[in-house]
Amino acid sequence: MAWLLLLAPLVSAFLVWVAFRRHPRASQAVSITASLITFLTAIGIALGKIEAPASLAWIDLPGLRVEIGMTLDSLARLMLLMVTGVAFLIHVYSLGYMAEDPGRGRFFGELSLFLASMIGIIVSTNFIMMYIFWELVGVSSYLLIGFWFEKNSAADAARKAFLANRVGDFGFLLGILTFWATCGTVAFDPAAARGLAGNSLAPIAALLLFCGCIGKSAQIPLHVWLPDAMEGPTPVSALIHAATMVAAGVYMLCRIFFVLELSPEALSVIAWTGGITALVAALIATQQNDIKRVLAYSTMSQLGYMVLAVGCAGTTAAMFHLTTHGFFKALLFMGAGSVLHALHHEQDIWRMGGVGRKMPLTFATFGIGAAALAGIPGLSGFFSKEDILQTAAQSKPALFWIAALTAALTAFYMTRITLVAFLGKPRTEVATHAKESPLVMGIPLIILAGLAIVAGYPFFGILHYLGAQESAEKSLLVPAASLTAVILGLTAGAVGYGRATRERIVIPLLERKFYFDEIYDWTILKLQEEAARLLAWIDQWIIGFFLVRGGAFLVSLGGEMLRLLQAGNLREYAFFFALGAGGILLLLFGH
Amino acid sequence: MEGFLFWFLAFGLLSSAVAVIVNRSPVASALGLVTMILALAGLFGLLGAYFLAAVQVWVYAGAVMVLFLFIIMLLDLKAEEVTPLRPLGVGAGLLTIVLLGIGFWRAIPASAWETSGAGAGEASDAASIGHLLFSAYVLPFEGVGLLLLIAMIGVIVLSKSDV
Amino acid sequence: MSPLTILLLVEASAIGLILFGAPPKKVSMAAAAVNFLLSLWLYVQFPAGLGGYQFVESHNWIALSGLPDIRYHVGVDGLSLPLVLLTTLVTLAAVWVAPAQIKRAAEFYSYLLLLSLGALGAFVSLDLFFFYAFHEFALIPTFLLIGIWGTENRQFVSIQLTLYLGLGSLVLLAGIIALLGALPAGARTFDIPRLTEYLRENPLPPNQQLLPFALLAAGFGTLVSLFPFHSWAPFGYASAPASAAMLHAGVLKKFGLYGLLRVAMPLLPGGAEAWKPWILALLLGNILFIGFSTIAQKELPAMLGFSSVMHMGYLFLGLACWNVLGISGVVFLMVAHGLSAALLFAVAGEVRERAGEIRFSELGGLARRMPFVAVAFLVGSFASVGVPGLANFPGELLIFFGSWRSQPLFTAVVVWGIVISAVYQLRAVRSVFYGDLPQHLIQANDVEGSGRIPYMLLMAALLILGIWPGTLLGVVGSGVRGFLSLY
Amino acid sequence: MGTVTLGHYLVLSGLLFAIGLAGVIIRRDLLIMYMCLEIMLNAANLSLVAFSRFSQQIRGQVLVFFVITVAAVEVAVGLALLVSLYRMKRTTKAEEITALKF
Repeated sequence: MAWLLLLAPLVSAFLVWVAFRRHPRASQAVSITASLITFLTAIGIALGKIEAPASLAWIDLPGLRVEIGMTLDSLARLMLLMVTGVAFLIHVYSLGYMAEDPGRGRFFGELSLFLASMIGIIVSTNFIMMYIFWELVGVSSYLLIGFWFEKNSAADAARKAFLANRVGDFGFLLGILTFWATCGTVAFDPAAARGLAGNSLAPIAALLLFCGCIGKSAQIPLHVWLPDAMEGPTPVSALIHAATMVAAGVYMLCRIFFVLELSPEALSVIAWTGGITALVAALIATQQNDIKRVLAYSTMSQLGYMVLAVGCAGTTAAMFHLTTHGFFKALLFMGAGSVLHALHHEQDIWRMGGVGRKMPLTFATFGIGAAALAGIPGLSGFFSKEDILQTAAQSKPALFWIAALTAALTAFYMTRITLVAFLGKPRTEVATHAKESPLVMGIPLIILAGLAIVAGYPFFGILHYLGAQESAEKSLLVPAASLTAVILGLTAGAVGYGRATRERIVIPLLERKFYFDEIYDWTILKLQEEAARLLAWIDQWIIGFFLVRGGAFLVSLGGEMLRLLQAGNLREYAFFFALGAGGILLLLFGH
Repeated sequence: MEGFLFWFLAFGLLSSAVAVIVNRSPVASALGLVTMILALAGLFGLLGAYFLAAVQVWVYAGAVMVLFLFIIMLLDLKAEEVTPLRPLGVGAGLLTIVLLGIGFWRAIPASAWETSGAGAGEASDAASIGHLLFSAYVLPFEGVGLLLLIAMIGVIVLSKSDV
Repeated sequence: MSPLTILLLVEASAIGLILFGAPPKKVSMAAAAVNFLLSLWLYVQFPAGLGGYQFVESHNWIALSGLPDIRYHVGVDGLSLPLVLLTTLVTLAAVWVAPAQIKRAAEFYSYLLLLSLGALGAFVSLDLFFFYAFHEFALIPTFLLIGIWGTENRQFVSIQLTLYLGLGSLVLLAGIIALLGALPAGARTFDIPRLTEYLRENPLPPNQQLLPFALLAAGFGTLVSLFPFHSWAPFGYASAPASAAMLHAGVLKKFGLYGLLRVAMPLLPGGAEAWKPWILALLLGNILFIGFSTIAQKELPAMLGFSSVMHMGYLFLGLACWNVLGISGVVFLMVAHGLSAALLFAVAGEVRERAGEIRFSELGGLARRMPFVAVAFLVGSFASVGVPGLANFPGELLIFFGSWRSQPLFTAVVVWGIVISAVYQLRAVRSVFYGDLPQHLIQANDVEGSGRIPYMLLMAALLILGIWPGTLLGVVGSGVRGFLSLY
Repeated sequence: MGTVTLGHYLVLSGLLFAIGLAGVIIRRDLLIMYMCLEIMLNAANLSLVAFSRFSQQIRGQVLVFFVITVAAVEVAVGLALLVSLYRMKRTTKAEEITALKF
C-alpha cells in the first residue's frame, strides 16, 4: 500500500507524458487523482494504518547494496503530511491558475513527477535512494521553471537552477562516497556511522553532505538560482520554491543528523552558513520590487533559519519551522499568484496598490501569511521561530543576535510589500481592474490560512509528533528580544511605507543583491567561458591540427622526399640496387 | 699452363669489360664486349665446358653482337660528346665496384679456396647436355622455345607499330 | 548452429537481398527487427546463474603452419550479451531513422548493415583473429558512409577518421602480436578463452607485460578516443550521416572498451597495473580537458561528438579500477551511453534535416515547432548528464563507487565531470529548443507517425534500464563476478 | 701462379659483375647500359660454370644454356624497344626517359 505514495504520481507523470500531453482535462484529472491518493496514503501512514513495505534491492553487487525502501518514522510522516497536503492544495489551485495556458497538460505531468521525487526524498532509506530522488527533484524543478520555455528569462533561470543544484549535488555525492568508504554501507544507519566517529574524515563527510543542502535549500553561496526560479508559474514557486523542494535540504540535514553530530566543527559551519544566509537574504528582500522575488528572498532567509537550527543541533526546531513555513509560505505564494492572476502577471509591487479592496479574500489570507512569517504572536510562525531562536541562544549566542536582527528585517519587508501592494490607491490601469480569483484558487488559500494560524499551537501537535521534550529552562531574553525585533520591524515598515507611492529608501547594494550575480558572471562564468575557449583552441589547433595533422604532414613530407629518389632515373635505381646488394652481402658476411 | 691461361684470360676478361665502359665510342664499346665474350668463352673452355664455349661464341659474338652493331649503325650513334660522363656517376660506379667486390670476396666460403683440380672429372660434352635437355629439362626447354617465338613476334610487332 | 551465427547470417543475407535489388529500407528494417527480437530472446534465455560462455559454436577455419589455428568461435557471456542487445537495438533505430529517399539507397543501407555486422561479429567472436577482423571490416563502411553521404568537409573528415582508426588498429595488431610473441610457442593461440586460462595459470613476468599492454591500450584507446588520441571523433561524428554516427558512436566505438575488458586487462593484469597511472592521467584529459572544450563548441553535432569523447573518460575510469563495481558499471554505462548517444545523434540529424541549421547562434525555440524531437533530445540530454531514472546514472554511479576506494581524491576530481556535462548539455537544450524561435525556423516541422517509433524505442530502453537497472545488472553482475573470480 | 681454385673463378665472376653494374651506373646511354647488362649476365654464367665444374654437376651448364638463350631473347626484345623509343623521343639517354608513360 505504501508504494502508492511513489507509484501514483509516477504513473500519473508517465501517463501524461505518453498519452495526455495534448489533453489537458485528462491530464488534470489523472494528476489531481494521483496527488489525492498520495495525500490519503500519507494520512493512512500517519494514523498508523499503513506499514512500511519490505525493501527491494535496486543494485545488489558485492560491496554495494542499494535498496529502494521506505522509512516511515515520525520525521518522515510529518514531512509526508505537509508535502502531500500542500501539494494537493497546489494541484487544485493550479486548476484555476493555469486554466488558460495551452500547455497545462504538460504542466500537470511535471507536477506529478515533482511530487513523486519529493516523496522519494522523504521516504528514502539510504543515501543513494535519497540522491536519486534528490536529482529527480532537480530535474522536475528544471522542467517546471522552464515551463514557459519560449521566454528567454525562464529558459535561462531553469538552466541556472539545475546547474547550481548540480554543484551542490557534486558535493553531496562525494559526501556519500566518503561515508560509504568509511562505514561500508549507504544505509541511514547510525550504528554504522560510528566508524566515522573520531575519524578525521567526519567533518569532511559532514560538510560534503551539507553541500547538497546548500544547493537545494539555496544557501549562500549557491543561492543565486532561487530568485530567478520565480520565472516559473506561480504554483510552481509555491510548491517547489517555497514549501517543499527547498525544504528538502533541511529535511535531509535532519535525516542525516547522525552523521553531522559526529563533528562539532561541521555543525558550526552549518550554523554560520544558515545565519549568514538568513541575514543576507532578509537584507536583499527589503529592496526588491518584484513581489515574487521578495517572497523568494524571504524563503531563502527562512531556510537560513532552519539550517541555523540544525547547526545548533536543534533538528526538532528546524523541522517545526519547516512545517509551519511550508504552510504560510505556500499561502503567501498562492496569494501573490492570485494577485498576479488578476493583474495579468504584473509582478512589480509599485505598479499595484489598492488590490486589497478588490480582492478581499486574497488580501485577508495573504495578510495572515505575512503576519505568520513576520512572527506576530499567536500565529504559527511565531512559535516555530521562537523555538529556533531559543536553540540558537542556548548554543551560539552570536548567531542568536543575527537571527533576531533577521526577524526584525522580516517583519519590515513583509509590512512593506503588504502595504505597498494591497493598500493605497491603484497605481496602474490593471490594478484598477483587478477582480477576485475563482473559488478553486480561493479554497486552498482559506485552508492554508487556517493552517498558518493553528499549526504552531501545541494542540496541533507537531512538536509532540516530533517527540520533542519540553526543555526545562527557557531564557526570557529570547521572547523579549524577538518581540522587540518584530515590533521594531513592523513600525519601521509602517512608517516607511505607510502611504508611499514610490520607493523612499534606495540602497543599491541591497537592490543589486550584494552583486552576487554580477560577481558570478564576472568570475565563474567568464572564467569558465575563457577556459573552455582556450582548451577548445588547444584541442583544435595544438592537438587536432599541430599534432595530428602535423603527424600526417610529416608522413606525407617523408613520402614527398622519398618520391624525389623515385625520379624514374634508371641509373639511380641501379645505384640503389648496388648499394642494397652490397649492404646485404656485408651484413651477411661482413663479420 | 692452366694457371697461366687462367690469369691471361682473366686479365683479358676484366680489361675488355672495363673497355666497354670507358670507351666513348659505341662501336669501340661493342668491340670491347666482343673481346670480353671471347675471353669468357676461353674460360669456359678452360673449365671443360666446350659446348658452352661454342654456344657463347655463336650466340653472343655472332648473333647478339651483330644486333648491337646493327642498332648502332641504325641509330647513327656517335661518341658521347654531347653528354659527357659526370663525376658523380663515376664516383658512384667506383663505389659500386669496391662495395660489391668486397662483398663478394667476403661471401666466398673458405672451402672454395681449397677446391682445386679443374682438370678433375670428365669434360662435359654436348651429348650429355643434350641428354639432360631432352630428359630432365624437357619442359623448360620447350618453354624457352616458346619464349623465343614470343620474342620474335614481339619484336615484329614493336618494329611494325611505328608511329 | 548457434543463434549468434544466425544473427550474423540475417544481416549478411539482408545485404545480399539489397544488392540483388530488394527495397533497401524495408529489407534492412526487417532484418534489424528480426535481429533485435532474436537477441532479446537470447537475453531472456540467457542462464545468468551459470556463468561462462553460452550459445557457443566453434569450427576450424584456417590452419597454417607457423600460425595458431584460426577458428570460427562465437559465444557470449554476461559482458558481451548486453552489447549484442545494444547493437541490434541501435541498428534497428539507425536504419529506421535513415531517410528512405537518399542517393544510392541500396549502397547506403547495405553499408549500415555492414557496419552493424562488423560490430556484432566483434562482440560475439571468441577468436582473436575474428575479433580483430570484424572490427577492421566495419571501418570500411564507416569510411564510405561519411565520405559519400557526409556533410560539411566530408572528404577530409572521412580520410582523417579512417587513417586515424586504421593507425589505431595497426598499433592494436602490433599489441596482439607482441602478446602472442611473448608466449612460449606451444601456448600461442587465437582462442580467447584458452589464452585467458593459460595466462591465468602462467602469467607473464611483469616486465614482459609492459610492452604488449602499452600497445594494446594505445590501440584500443585510439578506437575509443582516449585523450589525446581523440581528434578523429568529434568532427567525424559531426560530418557523418545521423545513422552512421548512431552506429559508430553508439556501438562500434565500444569495441575498444570491450577489447580492453576482454583481452588487454585480463590477459595482462601486471601491465595494466603498471600503466594505470598513465591511463588515469589520460582519462582526466578526456573528462576535464575535453569537457571544457565541449562547452566552447558552437555547433550541435560537434558538441555531441565532443561530449561523446568526454564520456569515455568514465568508462576508462571504471576499467582502471578493475573490481566488480567498476566493471559492472563499465558494461552498464557502455550500453547506456550507446543508447543515449544514438538518441542524441538521431535528434541532431533531425534538426539538421528539418531546421536546416546546426549553429547554436542561429537556432532556438524549436520545442515549439518540434515538441516530440525536443522531448527526445531532453531525455537524451538528461541521460547523458547522468540524471537518475535514465540508464547512464547507475553506470556512472557504479564506476564512482568502484573507483572511490582506491583513489578517492582522483575520483572526486572526475566526479566534477557531472557538473561540466550538465553545463554544456543544458546549454545545447537552451539554445536549440528553448527561447525565441527565429523567423527562418518557422517552417521546421516535427517527426510524425511511425517515424517516432525508433526514438520511443531508445527512450524506453533508457527508462527501463534507469528505473530498474536490475534488468541488466543481473546478467552483467553474474558475468563480471564469474569473470573477476578468475583473477 | 699457383693452382687455380673455385675461389679464383668466383672472385673473377664477382668483379666482372661489379664492373658491369658500375657500367650501368656510369654510362648514360641506354645502348651501352644494355651492353653492361650483358656483362653482368655473363658474370653470373661464369660462376655457374665454375660451380658446375668443381662440383662435378653438369646441370649447372644446362642452366647456363638457358641463360644464354634467354639473354638472346632479351637482347632482341630490348633492342627493339630501344629503337621504338628512339623513334619517339629521338634520344637514347637514360635521363631523358624517366616517365612510365608518354
